[in-house]
Amino acid sequence: MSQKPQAEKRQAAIQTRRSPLAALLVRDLRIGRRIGGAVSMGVVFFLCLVTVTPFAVGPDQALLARIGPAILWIAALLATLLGLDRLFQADAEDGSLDLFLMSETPLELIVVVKCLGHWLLTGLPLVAASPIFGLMLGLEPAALARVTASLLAGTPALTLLGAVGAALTVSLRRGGLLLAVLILPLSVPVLIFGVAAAGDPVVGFKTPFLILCGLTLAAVALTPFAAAAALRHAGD
Amino acid sequence: MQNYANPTHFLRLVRVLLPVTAGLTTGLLAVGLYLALFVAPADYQQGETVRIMYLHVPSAWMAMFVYLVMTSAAIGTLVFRHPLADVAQKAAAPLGAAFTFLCLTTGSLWGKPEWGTWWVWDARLTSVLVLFLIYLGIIALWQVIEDPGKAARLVAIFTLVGAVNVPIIKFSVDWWHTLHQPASVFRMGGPTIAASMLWPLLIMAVGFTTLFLTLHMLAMRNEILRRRLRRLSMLAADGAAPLGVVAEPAE
Amino acid sequence: MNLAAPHSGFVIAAYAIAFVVIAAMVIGTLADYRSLKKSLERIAARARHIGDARS
Amino acid sequence: MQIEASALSVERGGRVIFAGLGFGLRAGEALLVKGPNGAGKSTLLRALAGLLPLASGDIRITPATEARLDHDDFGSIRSKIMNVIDFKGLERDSGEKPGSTFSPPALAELCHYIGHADALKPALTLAENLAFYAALLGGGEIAAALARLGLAGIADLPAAYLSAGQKRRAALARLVAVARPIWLLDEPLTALDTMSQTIVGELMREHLEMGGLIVAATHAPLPIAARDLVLGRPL
Repeated sequence: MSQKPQAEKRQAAIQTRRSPLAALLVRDLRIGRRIGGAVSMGVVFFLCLVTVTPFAVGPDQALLARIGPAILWIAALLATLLGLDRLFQADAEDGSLDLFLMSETPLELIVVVKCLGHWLLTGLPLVAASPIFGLMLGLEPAALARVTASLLAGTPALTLLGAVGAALTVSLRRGGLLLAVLILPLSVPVLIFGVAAAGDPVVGFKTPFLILCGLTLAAVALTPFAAAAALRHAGD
Repeated sequence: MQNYANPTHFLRLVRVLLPVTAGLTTGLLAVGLYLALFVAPADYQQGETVRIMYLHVPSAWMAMFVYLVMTSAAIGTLVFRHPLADVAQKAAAPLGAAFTFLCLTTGSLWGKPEWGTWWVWDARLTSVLVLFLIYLGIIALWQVIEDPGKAARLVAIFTLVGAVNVPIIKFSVDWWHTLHQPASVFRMGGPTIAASMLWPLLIMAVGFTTLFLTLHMLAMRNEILRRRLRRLSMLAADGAAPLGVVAEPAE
Repeated sequence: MNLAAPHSGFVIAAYAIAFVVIAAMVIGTLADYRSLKKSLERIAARARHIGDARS
Repeated sequence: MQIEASALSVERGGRVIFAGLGFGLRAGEALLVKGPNGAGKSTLLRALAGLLPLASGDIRITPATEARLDHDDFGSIRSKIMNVIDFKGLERDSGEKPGSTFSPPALAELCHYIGHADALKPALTLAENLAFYAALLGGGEIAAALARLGLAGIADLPAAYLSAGQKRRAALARLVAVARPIWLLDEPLTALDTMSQTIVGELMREHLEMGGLIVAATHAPLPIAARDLVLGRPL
């Protein structure tokens, strides 16, 4: 960062310590692993939604196989958004957020790393579980692969969008429902292209999948700024 | 512009402008309604139902226009920290939601005779429905955050996120719609429209716009008074409401 | 406007709803204004009262 | 280095917490913020830390003058202070303009803030908690910091099992682990026993001797020489 000769001594010191962002990722993953519930709860909720849907639409195998990708996507959407309200709240309550703000690391990057940690803990297990749940809905192997790929590409965008809602509702005690109300309309594009990539026979896989990847990239590029701005204003 | 940052100046401006816009609105809507209901011809395809268009299209226009107003107010809040910007933003949200609701219900009433069902997942209606949900989210966010200054900044951020998202939603809903309903459905309005229909439509649209401006000014005035009341109540609760405070304009 | 036309009921309903929504907006805003004015006057009277008591 | 704060005022929720507040603080000096509950002590510290927006006023940080630098022998913290300033590229313009102004975010990077919350994650051990903050806030030796506050023996226990006093000491260990010139301490001695209070007192004195600055809000007297800033009731 600095080109001054005096800074060279510092450089050695910097290299011996971990970068702040890596330390944050390790910390979040460690907390997730120790508490445990975070990882399994999302998948269990996902399973519950997949289980409940056939009771609503009937046990017709053909119908379930046809709407299976949509069911998996709705379940992933809800499982992602409902687990997000604590993303920044825990840090805001115990004072860690204040220290994030006082770090030299930009808050935007901290937001991205928090989202990455959360996605690894909750989004990735959903993606990994989706082929198994897809089998329960009678999906073909090709459809299973498409659903899994589309969830892999799309769930990061959902986590990032949800992070904006989590940052906006960080100071509210019961912000979970409001988060969903705020973010569900905004996640319509991801849902449309995700489901289309997952299982639309007409349009094929490539076009919607590429658009889905574009949406995720756009979310990576834009939402951290909104979430960080909201976090800066939430303190007062 | 900075001059009107002072709410007292703004309230004075409202007193001057209000009769003008209110009168303009009444006139425009009266003429527009007359033209729409009695002068404009019935459509050869849709019959009398086409007259719903004179409500539906202006309210769809307002749904977008109000969001545009809120987006500029959000920029005013976040970038310029203009004290009236968050008042404008808060006052606009329920009005935008009302116009959007009107757009949806008139669309539904138009759809029943035309399409045979009360609701069709038509691309335009669906986009407007998502916009309606965003309005409701904004109103909910205003309601749950107690401190108006903080609420204003958070709502402004959400409004901007929504503003970036609305075109993407529009694009994806259009894409989704062509995917699922390739058959051509008759759309309201359209590029070619007879002058006898265009004039009532334009007049109604302008009338709706001035109606919004009038209501927006009234709602902003209410919001300024509400904040003044809040401040005075807080002073009274502190046991420190000196005589002069009441005469002092709100900040 | 031909009232006897097949779907004129829908047209009337649409205009009625528009009337109700717009009237609700106008009346709601004006009622809000009146109640705010009243509250402000009450708090002003209160402040005067306290001021009288002090002097 | 010195802090010059003038005409500070903070509003929260339309309520003026304090207005027209100013103070100056030079290297090696401490300021004790006093006042009744609700006078805005914590608010002032949070505003200085850049965690709350100022309604008006500004905070200036001036690096130490050349003369002062020549005479002082460089303690480790002092050299770090200068490094931080150097790192921010402030020394560059100090030639023509001695009083460079920090914007609040940069100021936040020079400060330690110890608030009411200890910012410890119950699932992580003390050492893990501190190592994370050391990495986040700018690096340093955590073993020495833990030893200094008498936490070396329990460093591998999850924070959930610690007493309030131990948690407080763990938060204060950040001050030792990461060198930052300005300490903003909100009730630093809460929940501490007499012995820990003595240790913290020593830490503060050392920090001041090395040219650091302390702004502390407290009801209890601090074991250091400090000027007082008394806040009254708002309005």
